[in-house]
Amino acid sequence: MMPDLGKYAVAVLSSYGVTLALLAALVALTLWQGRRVKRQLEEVESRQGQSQGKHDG
Amino acid sequence: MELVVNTLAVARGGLTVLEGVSFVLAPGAALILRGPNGVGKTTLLRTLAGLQPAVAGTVSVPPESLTYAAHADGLKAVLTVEENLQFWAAIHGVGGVTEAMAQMNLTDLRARRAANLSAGQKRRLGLARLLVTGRPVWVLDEPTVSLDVASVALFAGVVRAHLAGGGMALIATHIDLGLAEAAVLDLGPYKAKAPVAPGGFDEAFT
Amino acid sequence: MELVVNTLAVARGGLTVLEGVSFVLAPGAALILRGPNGVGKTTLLRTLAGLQPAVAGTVSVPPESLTYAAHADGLKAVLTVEENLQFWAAIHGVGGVTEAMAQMNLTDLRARRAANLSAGQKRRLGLARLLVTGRPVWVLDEPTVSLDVASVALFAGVVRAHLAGGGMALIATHIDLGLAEAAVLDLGPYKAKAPVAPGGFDEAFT
Amino acid sequence: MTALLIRDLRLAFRAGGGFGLGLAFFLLVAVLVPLGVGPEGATLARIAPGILWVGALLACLLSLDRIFALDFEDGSLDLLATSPIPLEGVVAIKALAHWLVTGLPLTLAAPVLGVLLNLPGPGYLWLVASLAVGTPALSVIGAFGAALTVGIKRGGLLLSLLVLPLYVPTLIFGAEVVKRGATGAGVSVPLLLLAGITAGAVALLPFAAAAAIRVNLR
Amino acid sequence: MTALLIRDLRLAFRAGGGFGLGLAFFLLVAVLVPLGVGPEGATLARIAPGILWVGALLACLLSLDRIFALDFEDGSLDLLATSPIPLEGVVAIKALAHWLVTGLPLTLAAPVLGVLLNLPGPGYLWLVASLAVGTPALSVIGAFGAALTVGIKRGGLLLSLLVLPLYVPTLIFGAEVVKRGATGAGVSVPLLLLAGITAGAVALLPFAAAAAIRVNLR
Amino acid sequence: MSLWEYANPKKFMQVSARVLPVVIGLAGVSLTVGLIWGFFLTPDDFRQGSTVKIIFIHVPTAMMAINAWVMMLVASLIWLVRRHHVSALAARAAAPVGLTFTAIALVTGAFWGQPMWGTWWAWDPRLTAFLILALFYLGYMALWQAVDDPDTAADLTAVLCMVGSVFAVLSRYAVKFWNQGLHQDSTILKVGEADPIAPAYYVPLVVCIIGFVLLFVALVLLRTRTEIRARRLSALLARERLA
Ligand code: HEM
Ligand SMILES: Nc1ncnc2c1ncn2[C@@H]1O[C@H](COP(=O)(O)OP(=O)(O)OP(=O)(O)O)[C@@H](O)[C@H]1O
Ligand SMILES: Nc1ncnc2c1ncn2[C@@H]1O[C@H](COP(=O)(O)OP(=O)(O)OP(=O)(O)O)[C@@H](O)[C@H]1O
Ligand SMILES: [Mg+2]
Ligand SMILES: [Mg+2]
Repeated sequence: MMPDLGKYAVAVLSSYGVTLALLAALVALTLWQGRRVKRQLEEVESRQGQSQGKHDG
Repeated sequence: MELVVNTLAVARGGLTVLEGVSFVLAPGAALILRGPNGVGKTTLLRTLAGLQPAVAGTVSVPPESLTYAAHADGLKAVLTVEENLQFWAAIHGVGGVTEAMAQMNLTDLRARRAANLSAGQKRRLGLARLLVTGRPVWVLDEPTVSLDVASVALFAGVVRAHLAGGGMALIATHIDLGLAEAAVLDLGPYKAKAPVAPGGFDEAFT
Repeated sequence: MELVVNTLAVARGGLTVLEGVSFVLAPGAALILRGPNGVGKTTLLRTLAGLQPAVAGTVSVPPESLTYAAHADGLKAVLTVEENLQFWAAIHGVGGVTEAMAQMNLTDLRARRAANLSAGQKRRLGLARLLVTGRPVWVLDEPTVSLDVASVALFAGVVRAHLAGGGMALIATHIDLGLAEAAVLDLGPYKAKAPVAPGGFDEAFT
Repeated sequence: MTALLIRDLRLAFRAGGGFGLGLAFFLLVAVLVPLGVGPEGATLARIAPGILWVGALLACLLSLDRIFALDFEDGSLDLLATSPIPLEGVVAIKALAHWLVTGLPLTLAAPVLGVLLNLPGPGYLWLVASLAVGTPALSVIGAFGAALTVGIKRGGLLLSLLVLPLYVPTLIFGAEVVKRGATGAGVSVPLLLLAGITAGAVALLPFAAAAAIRVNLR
Repeated sequence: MTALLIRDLRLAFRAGGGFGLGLAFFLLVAVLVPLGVGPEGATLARIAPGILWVGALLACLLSLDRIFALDFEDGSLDLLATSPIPLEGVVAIKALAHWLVTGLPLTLAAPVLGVLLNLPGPGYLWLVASLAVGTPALSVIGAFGAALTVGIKRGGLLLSLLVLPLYVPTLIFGAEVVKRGATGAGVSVPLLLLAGITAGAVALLPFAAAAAIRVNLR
Repeated sequence: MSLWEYANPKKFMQVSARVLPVVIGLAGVSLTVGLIWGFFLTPDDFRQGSTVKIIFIHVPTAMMAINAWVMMLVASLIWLVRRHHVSALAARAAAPVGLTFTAIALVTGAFWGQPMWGTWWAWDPRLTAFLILALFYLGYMALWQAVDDPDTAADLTAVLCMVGSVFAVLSRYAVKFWNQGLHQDSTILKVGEADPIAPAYYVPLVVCIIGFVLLFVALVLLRTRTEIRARRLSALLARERLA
């Protein structure tokens, strides 16, 4: 399955590796921040008892 | 030549703190703003001075007729009393430095560098600056902080003379200035009811 | 445990401004310093706090029993009200942050960053710091600047409670604090006669 | 306007005002680099144009936070903003004052430091010329950066971060002029580009800076 | 004491506190030098150790004025001086906080910047080692300089001027370690000297700095 | 109903909630297909060997790094002119995404440059402008961080964004201006001209480009939603304190 990358294997594999790692970090950060802020917001809204209905998405 | 404030609302830190403030200041009149700490006096005065935008309402005043004096006096520590005043006089294109020093009892200190003044002396210098702007409307935020009793009386006299010359003054203060003739506006009733964040961030997203 | 000041002379900018100041402050007592702008109140208080050396005379007070509060409050703009107080409490190894906030009416503002306080609110926070130092002698330079009437009364109450607990207070101020029981010392008479530079530079070169 | 210029110059020359310190920093960079890099003449001669320009740029950079921050802290900026002088004029004057206090002395002192770094003979003329043409851009760009960060306490490093990328083109062409000049090659293309950057910056950035100050004063 | 350390670190990490900006400046120097000097790999490799050390030193230098000046301006320093903590302890803690916020990140980031400057392979290890050993000295010496200039408004450049000469030995030995390391020569002598400087500075300078602060508070 | 209604936070939350799943799905599919196709199913180039596979990452991320800045510029201008808070927050939300793409393009370019040009890095005009763009991303984010007041921060960063656009433009067109340097000129858009890119690489490359565009859109939408919620959160907290 694995293609033969020849003498450039290191360059190609590290490129793909770094890319996937950076993208994964960015996505994880985005989701984590999103969850955290959403949770805090819901907490405050319920505390203030004024959230009219459920949140979208 | 009048300062007309009409249903003004002002915000600090993205929240409206005062709303519905209206008053008219005619030549020769002074208005004293009162209100507990944090009600929004400083915010209101900065808005009037044009340093920050109003949330709602209007301020109508001829351009370049206002001058503002706040806690920070705009003094340069390494310049002398006289040099400090001369600079502001030159910026506004008017003279009167010597008389201003005489009026605020600074003549003896004229060659002293501002860094070497006491808190009250600095304040007197900051107030003397008003006299060399040639502007008719004075907007003052707690002008008598650090002043002793004699200096407060001196300053009240200066304000009175300014009013007599057709000037106007808007003064936020917690202490009594001895300006009996001035009207008083208590800002307490104008406190914004439910402060609303701009941009619709306050309405619930259902 | 007494603060004894004996024929003290203090200098600012190389010139003696006050001389022959003597007083004793016993536990439970407060002393109010008065005097016109520039007489040397700030200089005197800084000398007592040990921040600058005296020209002549002595100050006798147990070590680490004084705390000083001046115009600059030592607040960090990016820390919240509570964090600011917690820091000073930790430095002095005492607790009481919550009570201090309650006493100075700051509980509602506890999570607000100091940068977002109004002038008077900042001042209240600066004064609340006194309560978390655990020090008996308070040396205060114009503590009520920017405070509204209600806050001045609140602060007078706090001082009174401190005195009742055996504390002492030395307060320089121009306005009336409503502390009727406190003794008043007018510094006017102690003004240095012919200001003399310390170190004998005045006589030497005849 | 002249009152403002005079005041700014006076403040710079009074004690603690910062005149001469930019120069001193420039000198120190010119001294430190041979210490760090080692004393071989050929290497030094090769890197001299670049290092001199980098040194001038850093010296400029370090004094930028004085342009507006002092006036902001003591309230003068509020008062200047409500004064009859347009804020764009204030920015331009302050950038000019900064140049007179920093860029001009650097330009004049550069040849001396060239000796320390073993700059080849023909380079001196072009060193002075390129600095004379390029340093005004440094001051104006710097004033823009200072205006952006004026409300931030000790924003010095943030200021550097914002301003340095903007300094890069000036640096590249300035150093290029000196490098070509030192080897006797033609310098007109980079010199013209340098002049173009300066002209563009002087014409446009005061407006952006005035807008940033207005925002920061709110 | 830990309360002070925690506060200083917290202040550094909050908005506008300056964490990461030293790093950014270091990056910028590493970027600017090739731009000014020109892109030939061999020249860059030769000067890389020196430039990296000069860059780290300047990045440190720029953040020095934050050590005491902010606390002086808002009155905290007066209050700390009258607090139960000895002033020497305050100085030491603040120098430590400065190192954690500046020196440590610089050390960790240096290898990446070595790439930009084409540093030869074996140099990387010694670059990190020399910075790890040398940057504490930079922070302590800097704290001393900051204490001397604490009363002066925006004394940043004066501070640089005072501190840079004191930084010279650190710079020389630090760069020497990297240079020798990059060429495979023995590094123990300069590394030991570097460690000696750090140990001496850490042991003595807090006392001098505390004395300077006491004088400046009068 | 005008277009501007989408700039209302509430409306934006509603619409983005509906659009997001679709965008995320499409982005996932096209990225998976494109990258797998590019990595496993393309032949080696006769000159570049297997390094040609880097093209499927390098080119889309480099393009999106520049496009992200352009998007931030547009959003900033909308904020400055119409003062719609959502657009300011969208610009803020896009910056970390753009920075990540820039970093990826830099790293993959460096890994590609080592075998192709014999060096990790060269100070060629396009590369230099691109590095400056990366620094601008850093400065932009640092400025947002450093300013407390959200409107002030939005205004200041918008001004900075306008100035930084010079370098976004340069990193795309510097090759044309100077006509020197190692890095190649645009070839992607010149299909049909002489020396076009071989179709065996072209098709998966286009799929990858589409994938990265969609990924960018998805991430920006997600992050903008977070920013909006954070603003609402701080507004509610402030109201609570003032009440
Ligand atoms: C660190 C080194 C590199 C950087 C910073 C870099 C940066 C860039 C940038 C900014 C673009 C332009 C994207 C656009 O205009 O939308 C680009 C495109 C491209 N790069 Fe690189 N690059 C690097 C190395 C390389 C190498 C070594 C190669 C191949 C030998 C390469 C091949 C390409 C190709 C084929 C394109 C597409 C050009 C087009 O058709 O628009 N790059 N790169
Ligand atoms: N960033 C912010 N976020 C929320 N509230 C803020 C912010 N900044 C200031 N405030 C609040 O805005 C209100 C108005 O402040 P302002 O300084 O105008 O009051 P003031 O009337 O001048 O008070 P003082 O008499 O104490 O000077 C205060 O309650 C203050 O706490
Ligand atoms: N460097 C200096 N050289 C000469 N005189 C100085 C110098 N610095 C301060 N002074 C003077 O020392 C005196 C004492 O100042 P101080 O600040 O102690 O006064 P104060 O009583 O606190 O006044 P205020 O009520 O205005 O705060 C003032 O008259 C001041 O002008
Ligand atoms: Mg106020
Ligand atoms: Mg005083």
